Amino acid sequence: MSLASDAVLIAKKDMRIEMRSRIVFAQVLPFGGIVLLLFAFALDTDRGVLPIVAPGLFWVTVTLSALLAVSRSFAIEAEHGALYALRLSGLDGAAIFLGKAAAIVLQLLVLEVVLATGVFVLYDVHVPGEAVLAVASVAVAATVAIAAIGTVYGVLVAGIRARETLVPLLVLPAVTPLLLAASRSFEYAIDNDLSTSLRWGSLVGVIASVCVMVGVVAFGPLLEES
Amino acid sequence: MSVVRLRNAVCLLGRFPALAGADLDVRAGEIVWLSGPNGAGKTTLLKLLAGLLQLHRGTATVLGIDLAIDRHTHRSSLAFAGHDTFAYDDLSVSENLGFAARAVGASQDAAANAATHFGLDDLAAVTHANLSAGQRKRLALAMAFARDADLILLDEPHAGLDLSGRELLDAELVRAATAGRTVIYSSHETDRAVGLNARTVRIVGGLAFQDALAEQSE
Amino acid sequence: MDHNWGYVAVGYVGTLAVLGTYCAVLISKLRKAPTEKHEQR
Amino acid sequence: MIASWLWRRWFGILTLKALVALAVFGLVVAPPDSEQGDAARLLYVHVPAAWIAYLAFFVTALASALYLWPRTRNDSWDHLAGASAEFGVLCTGLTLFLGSVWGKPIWGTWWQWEARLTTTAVLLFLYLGYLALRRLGGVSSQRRNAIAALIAFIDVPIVHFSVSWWTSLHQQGSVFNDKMDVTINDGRMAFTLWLGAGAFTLLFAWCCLGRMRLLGIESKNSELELEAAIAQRTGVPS
Repeated sequence: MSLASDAVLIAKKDMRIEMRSRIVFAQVLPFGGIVLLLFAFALDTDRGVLPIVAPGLFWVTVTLSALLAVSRSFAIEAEHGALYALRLSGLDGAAIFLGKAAAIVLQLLVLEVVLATGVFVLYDVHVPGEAVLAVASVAVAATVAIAAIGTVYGVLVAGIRARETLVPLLVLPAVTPLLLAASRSFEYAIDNDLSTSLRWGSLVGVIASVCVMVGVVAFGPLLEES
Repeated sequence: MSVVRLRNAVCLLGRFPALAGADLDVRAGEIVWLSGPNGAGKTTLLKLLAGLLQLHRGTATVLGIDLAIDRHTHRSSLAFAGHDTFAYDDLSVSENLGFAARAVGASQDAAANAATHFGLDDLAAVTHANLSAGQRKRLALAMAFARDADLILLDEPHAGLDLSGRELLDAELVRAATAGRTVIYSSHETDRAVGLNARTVRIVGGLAFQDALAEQSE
Repeated sequence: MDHNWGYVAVGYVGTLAVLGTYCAVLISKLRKAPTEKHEQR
Repeated sequence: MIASWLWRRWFGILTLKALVALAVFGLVVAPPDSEQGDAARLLYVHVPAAWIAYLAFFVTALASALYLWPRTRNDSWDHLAGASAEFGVLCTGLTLFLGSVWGKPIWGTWWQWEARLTTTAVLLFLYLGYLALRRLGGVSSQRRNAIAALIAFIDVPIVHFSVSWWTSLHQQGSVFNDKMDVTINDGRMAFTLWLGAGAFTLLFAWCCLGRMRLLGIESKNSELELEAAIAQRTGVPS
């Protein structure tokens, strides 16, 4: 079997489990929503501040939700020892990585659409029409990067006790450059400065490709140590 | 032909020598029963043979592959069922079987046959979470047997199975052995081994004590 | 410029405290470690 | 390959002398800066600490790579990676502390979202995570830890680049003097800075060797414990 079809097999399996259990959609999505609300409370109802900081708050919310999605993605593998079966299956580590990351990307994209709607309504943000495409593609690239980083660290700690507390400590510093770039790109897009937005967007793209490459190389060996 | 050859194999769980210098020889087509008290090292031995644990010291050759160097290559020719079912709670019996078969490159026919052999046909649409312990065991065994493997490693496969389940399992074990496959299983059920004509290896204190008769015949 | 000496003092003393503590712990652990006994055995 | 106890005592004394000399030169011999006055004396510890922080993380990555490479696989590399990362985190924290203490009189604030400062702060958390991972151990944790160290190291230039791009875009119009650079126009200042770099490098080497020795003893002891555990386990077969 090829790398792509193996990755699709894993991604389909994860998505099917999600469609049955609805853990991410029924638990992580509301979590993201309440975080958006809490930010508004924390910054008071000073409506002048919220539109300015909205891109950063959006990406922080996505990152926090992504931590939960990653932990869920590896919880289903750990529950009845399925990681052993994956190791024994002979599937390429790269395929397993791509499949699991792809499933997380899909889940996060759905979550982002809902959260973005929330940001428009609650934070009074306007995205200029011509910037929508740029914002969407940067969002996809950033989501790929977050999912890739999360998947690598997820398998890194899969065999360790106290993994729930370790994942955030490992993932959050690693995603800081991404958060920075994606937030700036969104900010400039909202300010209708498309060229600066796309410069930051291309940095997001570069980071995403590095993260995917690291995952493809490192996931297999890390799976062995889990 | 020797399928398994262990010499002075030491395998650690943390800092504990779960296997403390075990010697073991298994020939092709044999059914080997690992007996012994809890904590003797049976599970560790099976996991070591599957390449899931690192060999700390000694030598281990499985299906002609030196496990100290390569813990991957032989995996494509072995089946393993452990205490965990390796299944996903939210997937049904047929989905779990289908995924397991695809992941190891086996055909869907093989998965369907394995389901039939373990009496799972009526449960195809039931999710793993809703199965009883015995039904989960059958599913785990069917997932292992769906693979066309030369070496079948089973950790307490009889535990939790009812009488009909045990008979289905034993029939599969005999069939596998007559087809030239090698079976190594651990069990606390003394009476099952007799019907299988299995060779007994006692595991005690991290060491393997092979059947005296078998050693003489070597 | 006199008031700057306060910051300088805090910086140097802080550095000394951090590095000194680390080295002190390291030395005491090395002293306690039963190396030679094992090596002779 | 680990140096003898005698050599390290001699080495330790040399390190101590260098550090004392640094304090004397930094606090007394070097003249105050023409613009910053005596606050510039923090340069002689701040810059060496930052230099060692980066060097230490480089050494961690190098040792991890050497551990992963099958031909050079040796537990000593794993020990070096851990020892170096530990001292690196210490120096990163120290760099941030000294930067803060220096920033207060010069910028008028404890913290400035300045590129090097921000990068260093992210690095601190990146490697705190690595140390937390190391603490947990596990059956075959060395390979896992080595991979984690390499991933963290790949992140360093990405963090640095994005942070400096960010700060350079935002700092125009800053009310603060965003330069912490001191003009080194005096031979005594230059010498003190080099002395600082040298003394900290010596200290880094000494601490790494000591920590490696400690880790080596620990792993040797656990090997002996394993021997005893095997004897105990196999000595009483029923």
